[in-house]
Amino acid sequence: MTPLSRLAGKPWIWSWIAAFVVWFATIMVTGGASTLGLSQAAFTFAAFSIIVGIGQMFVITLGPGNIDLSVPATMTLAGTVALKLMNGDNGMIVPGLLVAVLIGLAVGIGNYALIKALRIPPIIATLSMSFIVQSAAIWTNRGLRIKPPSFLADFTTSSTLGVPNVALVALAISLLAWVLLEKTVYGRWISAIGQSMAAARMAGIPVDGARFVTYLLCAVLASLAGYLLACFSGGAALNMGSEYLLMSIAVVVIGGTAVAGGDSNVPGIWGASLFMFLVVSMLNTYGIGAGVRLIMTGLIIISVIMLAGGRRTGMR
Amino acid sequence: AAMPVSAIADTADKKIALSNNYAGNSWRQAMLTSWEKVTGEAVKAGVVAAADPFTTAENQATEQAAQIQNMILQGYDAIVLNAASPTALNGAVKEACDAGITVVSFDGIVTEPCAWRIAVDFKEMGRSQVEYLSGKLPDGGNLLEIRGLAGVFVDDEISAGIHAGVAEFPQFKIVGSVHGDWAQDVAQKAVAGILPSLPEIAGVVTQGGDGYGAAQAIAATDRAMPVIVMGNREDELKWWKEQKDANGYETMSVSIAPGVSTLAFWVAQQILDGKDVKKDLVVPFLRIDQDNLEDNLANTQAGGVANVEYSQEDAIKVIEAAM
Amino acid sequence: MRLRLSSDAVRLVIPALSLTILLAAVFWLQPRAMSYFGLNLLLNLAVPIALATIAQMFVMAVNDLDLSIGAFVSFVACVTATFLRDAPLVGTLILVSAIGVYALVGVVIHLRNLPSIVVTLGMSFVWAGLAVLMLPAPGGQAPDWVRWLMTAKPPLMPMAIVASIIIAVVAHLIVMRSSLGVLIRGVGGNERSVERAGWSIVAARAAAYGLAGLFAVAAGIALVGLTTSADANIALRYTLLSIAGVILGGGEFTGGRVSPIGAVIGALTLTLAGSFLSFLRISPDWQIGAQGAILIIVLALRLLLNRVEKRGARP
Amino acid sequence: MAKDLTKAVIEIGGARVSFGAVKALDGVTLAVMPGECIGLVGHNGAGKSTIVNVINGGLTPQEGTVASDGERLDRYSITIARARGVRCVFQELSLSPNLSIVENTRIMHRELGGFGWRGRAAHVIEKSLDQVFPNHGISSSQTVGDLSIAERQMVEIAMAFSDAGIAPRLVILDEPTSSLDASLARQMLDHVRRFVAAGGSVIFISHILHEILETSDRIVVMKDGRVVAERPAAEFDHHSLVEAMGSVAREDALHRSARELAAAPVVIRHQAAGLAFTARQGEIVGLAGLAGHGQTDLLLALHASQSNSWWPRSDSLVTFVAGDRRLNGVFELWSILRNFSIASLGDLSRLSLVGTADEAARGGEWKRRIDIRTPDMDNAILSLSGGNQQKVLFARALATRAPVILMDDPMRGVDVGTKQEVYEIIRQEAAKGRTFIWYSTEMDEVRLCDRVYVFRERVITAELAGDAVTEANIITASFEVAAA
Ligand SMILES: Nc1ncnc2c1ncn2[C@@H]1O[C@H](COP(=O)(O)OP(=O)(O)OP(=O)(O)O)[C@@H](O)[C@H]1O
Ligand SMILES: Nc1ncnc2c1ncn2[C@@H]1O[C@H](COP(=O)(O)OP(=O)(O)OP(=O)(O)O)[C@@H](O)[C@H]1O
Ligand SMILES: [Mg+2]
Ligand SMILES: [Mg+2]
Repeated sequence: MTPLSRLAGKPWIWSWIAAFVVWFATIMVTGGASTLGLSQAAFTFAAFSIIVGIGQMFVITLGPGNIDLSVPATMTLAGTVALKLMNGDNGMIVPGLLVAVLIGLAVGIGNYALIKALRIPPIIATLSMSFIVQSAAIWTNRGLRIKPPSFLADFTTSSTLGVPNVALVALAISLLAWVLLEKTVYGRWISAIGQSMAAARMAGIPVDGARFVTYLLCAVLASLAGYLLACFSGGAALNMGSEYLLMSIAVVVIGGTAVAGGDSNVPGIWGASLFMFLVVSMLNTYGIGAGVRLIMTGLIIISVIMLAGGRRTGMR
Repeated sequence: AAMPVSAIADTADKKIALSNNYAGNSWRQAMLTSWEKVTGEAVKAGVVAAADPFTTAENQATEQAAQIQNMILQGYDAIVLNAASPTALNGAVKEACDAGITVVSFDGIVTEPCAWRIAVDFKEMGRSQVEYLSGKLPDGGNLLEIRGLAGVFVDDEISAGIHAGVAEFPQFKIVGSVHGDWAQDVAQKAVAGILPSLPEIAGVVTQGGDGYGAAQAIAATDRAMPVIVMGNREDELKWWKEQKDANGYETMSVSIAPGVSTLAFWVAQQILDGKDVKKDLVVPFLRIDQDNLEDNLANTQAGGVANVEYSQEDAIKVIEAAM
Repeated sequence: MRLRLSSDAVRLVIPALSLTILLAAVFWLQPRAMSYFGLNLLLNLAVPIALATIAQMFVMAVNDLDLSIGAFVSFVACVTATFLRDAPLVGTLILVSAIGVYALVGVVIHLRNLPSIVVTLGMSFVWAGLAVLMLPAPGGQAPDWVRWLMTAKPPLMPMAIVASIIIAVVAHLIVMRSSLGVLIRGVGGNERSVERAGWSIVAARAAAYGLAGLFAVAAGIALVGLTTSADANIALRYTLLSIAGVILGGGEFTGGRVSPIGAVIGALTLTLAGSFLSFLRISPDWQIGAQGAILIIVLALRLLLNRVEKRGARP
Repeated sequence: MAKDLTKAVIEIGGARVSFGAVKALDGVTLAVMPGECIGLVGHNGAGKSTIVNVINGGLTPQEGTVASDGERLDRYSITIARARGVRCVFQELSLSPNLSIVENTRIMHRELGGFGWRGRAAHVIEKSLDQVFPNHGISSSQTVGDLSIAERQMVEIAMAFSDAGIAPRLVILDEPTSSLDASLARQMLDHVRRFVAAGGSVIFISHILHEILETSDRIVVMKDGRVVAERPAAEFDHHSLVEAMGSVAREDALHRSARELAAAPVVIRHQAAGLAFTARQGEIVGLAGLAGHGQTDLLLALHASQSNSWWPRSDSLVTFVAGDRRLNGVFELWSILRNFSIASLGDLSRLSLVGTADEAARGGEWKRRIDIRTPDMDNAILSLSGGNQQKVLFARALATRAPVILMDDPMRGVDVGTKQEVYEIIRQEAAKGRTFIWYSTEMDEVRLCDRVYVFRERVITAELAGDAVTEANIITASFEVAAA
């Protein structure tokens, strides 16, 4: 196998190619003058999709039917409560972060409790949970926008050596996720569970423990993303997560993770997140109206998956 | 305020419901808060028997239609409605009218003829932004337009107004248009994505709720800050104030006041009271300028939206003005 | 021989019981609902949801998931309120080709062995874009015959119930009784063996998607009949609702286990749950949360009844 | 029949099939005459299932010809094969579990369509079931998913012999008896003889050699994708057949060594309805009785009682060897190595990071020990033949440190040579103190056990130990109602 054909066999390569093509088409409009600006913007905004996408990927790896629809509500609640607690005070950054993580943990526990104790299919369990979480967010401060502490606001909006700080955070999380998936026993477990829950149980895998941790992880990553996004955009809004519902799923599947579970990959999430941001930017840049823009977005998604398609069986 | 005795006599046993399709932003939350505050007092004073607010779980016309149908069953005498769609609720609204219920729509109005409409001239709201800019920037320049949610009536109206304004003042040119979905973070993201490819921008025309996001996105680059028309959110006003103090930044801010829900409440009460009210009423939008910025900022709740609440007298005035 | 409930029958008992309990609760809270007029108001918006749920069920029967149903129904609603009224021929042509596109999506998914979730996610953008192009702002008007159909007042039972029964029966005949239905469910149950028996899986999948398109078109038309006009976002939430409806009705994500009657019941249950909540008058802050709570309760009921059933099965 | 009896129903000439580097078929020629039963044997991965797939039209050989009734068929396919009366019972479940038996019949017989097909389909399958398995007790309206494995296999067999317009002429049975107990297998074999006597043809694949020897007219032995022997069945006996397959026959392997274990400590016990179940250290405990009478349930209960689904246990008491590998054995996306190591990751990891070098070394060791036929343990698990997949599951369990091994009829589809090796390993491990709890549908295996519990209607009705473990005793106990 030549290195090139080996590369072509990687499921994540297509999302990267797509992101690159779209990026190139966008910077060509200005003859390359927008290269740096666009790249920085892309990495900044992709970072949030990456963080929630990784959480969603872990859940999707658990097999058919596993999906977390409570991601947007969790982001909103974590952002709202953390910012309210910090109330713009730089000294409260750590407690704020802890509260965000705690909220993630609570939502994760709630989600898995519904799935396990009440046997509700995850898609409905997390949807129901998201309604409750959203209500809790409304109830806590009725949508008032509180400013983040100045240190956090500066940190999330600035760059280190030209790389946006949020992208660095996403990179660190991605590396951890990669190690977790590829190198640890836990990674093997969730991949096994995704392929066959019955077989995983008989092989002695603590199925409930592993699934529980996965739902926790997803919710905590969502709350972390909510915390960062609220600081980045200058305050939490009640609708700030809504975009990330479809986004978190889209970046996982476009990134080459098997929708049927058992096979996940981290690099693809980066490609897909960059792609999803860039495709909107490109169509906006070309001045394409909302209708045509939506159609093109859809067709591009389908083309990417067609190019990457023809996968192994059992991946539907 | 002293209530006219007749009003108490005629509507004291009437029940009014608020049908709301969305609660997910600060504007809607302010709208609900104003409603609760004003109607709470009215119920306590015995003007009406009940004024219950209802919000759908999702911002969808179908869900709101079901909500209205439920209100019919619950026996409300009037429904005050902020509609998800000007036309898609017509079926349900017609059913309500047929059941003898008074329907008053505001902000998001409905086209069904049997309902009352308290409308804001959204087109004018868009046009006035360009008009303002033409005063500030006589030489014109490039504009960036931030739109709302595609396919929604308000978005289309304001945008049409903006384009009409540009036709009126041809020194301006819209060089980019993005959808910010009326959300700060979405607007920020969309602006950041298109900004690198745009020429110099003289002004940003918006629909409300997205000015701060645009400012954030532009501040992240090394561009000069254009004139961004704001949308009455407290964080926008505060940012404007900071800029004004630092470098004399000038702009204006315009939006519909969330308290218009209370106007709709009083109008519904007046109709139930037997007043003859014209089907189409107009309320002015709430505009903040350079000189009244501080006053408005002081009156706006931290993190909230600049607001005006209406009293029964205000409503009567609006009704009579339309006659 | 001991009377043994088949697993299909059990699948149906549970949703039916949940619906009954919910209906009783609604009647108790709001006795006014217990009339011809009240039932119609309570349930008429369930008709398009039931149709969309059946559409989703066809796709789920072949182990796929359709994330584009909401956008597609919106698209159909836009076509109905514009072309189908002004130029019925063109409108019909558009709808027929839309069903064709649906079938084509099934073919593409099968031939290229693609994950249905991604393809239909992409298609949802396409349908939404077409709808926005057609109706940039809400508007249009329902054709008169559609309006007439949806507001008809049949004797004895309100239209909403008559329509639900017709939908359930027709879908049952197609899915559970016809050869095509068996083939579609067979593909969901064991694709390889259906192929080994000499059937064309592509054709089966195309048929499943085509039928889904057909029912989704009916959903869009019915919806416009109730709302009188359309907008590009009118039915976006049908995607999740339809999935929830299939599950509530005893269907499963994989294995071709679906129940059309259950799906219609599931759609009715979801609609009723919303009404039940408005009758409860919860504080506005928690109204959204209560929707989640009620979904949880209804599904927990399913578990409870499942338990009872299991205990009964093993003496 | 007016047809010329010398013309083969199906004739495969010089078929070659390779999957990548693996030559699954290396020039196989096989002719099936009307009125004969061909026994097809060979080690796991010899190519038996592949030739079956060629005959039923599911696989086009890269080289070679297919002819039928003296006529060469250039475009052979599943549809053509079925039209010519070729039917197949596959090892893996090939019914749709969500459909009823009647509906599955509809799927299998494309010609059944039209109004009122349900009645006709029910008639077709019931008639066939009654013929093959008299007193089967299966109702054709039942959903297949509600049937036991044995019942499903019965339905599949009946399906293959059923006639809904196109009469079956050649029925291929790929290990059809693997989940059937002796009496059901007997009924099926009798039906095969009746079918053949009436002029039909059968290809019968099995690793249970006495079934092959007594049922076939002609035996074809395959090895590494080639036919290595082809003679009338009468010319083979058990010994020579095993030799032809390339394994060394070890008569002694089928004898149980008498051991005294009454003093050994009890390691696991279980009380359900009927007699109590206990197993001692170093003991091989058999679970016998008719198929699907609760043996698997006991194994699952034992497993569930000893495992924690919330927290990993490094010192688990039990491990499990699946019999239904598609359902609860194999991880289909993974390599052989990963499939092998999943149960012993605790031993192979440090700080919960998997030591890949250790993993590969351990995998290589077991590949040798149990002879997994693959060039590379990193190949996909699905590239292995069914029997070899089963060996991987065996290795998975044996490589753990669990003292008790639960086996759910694990030798389904394992060839004779391998079986002998596995028996030997079990014996050695038991001698070292490991306990085996072994459900088997094969009498030969049950007889290897130190002690046997016999099940009937989900209840343990008898316990046989030592010299009492005989075929006669087991069969008697299987059909008797509990004496208690
Ligand atoms: N689809 C495939 N891809 C790769 N290799 C395959 C495939 N199918 C079969 N093989 C290989 O071809 C060879 C023959 O396999 P086959 O299934 O015919 O064996 P078999 O004789 O049926 O064995 P068993 O007794 O275990 O069922 C094996 O080495 C197997 O690994
Ligand atoms: N998806 C797949 N990818 C690769 N090879 C496969 C796949 N499915 C089946 N095979 C191979 O095809 C051959 C036939 O498979 P099948 O499951 O029918 O085996 P079998 O011989 O009937 O089962 P068993 O051997 O238990 O006796 C096997 O060699 C198997 O490895
Ligand atoms: Mg085989
Ligand atoms: Mg085999």
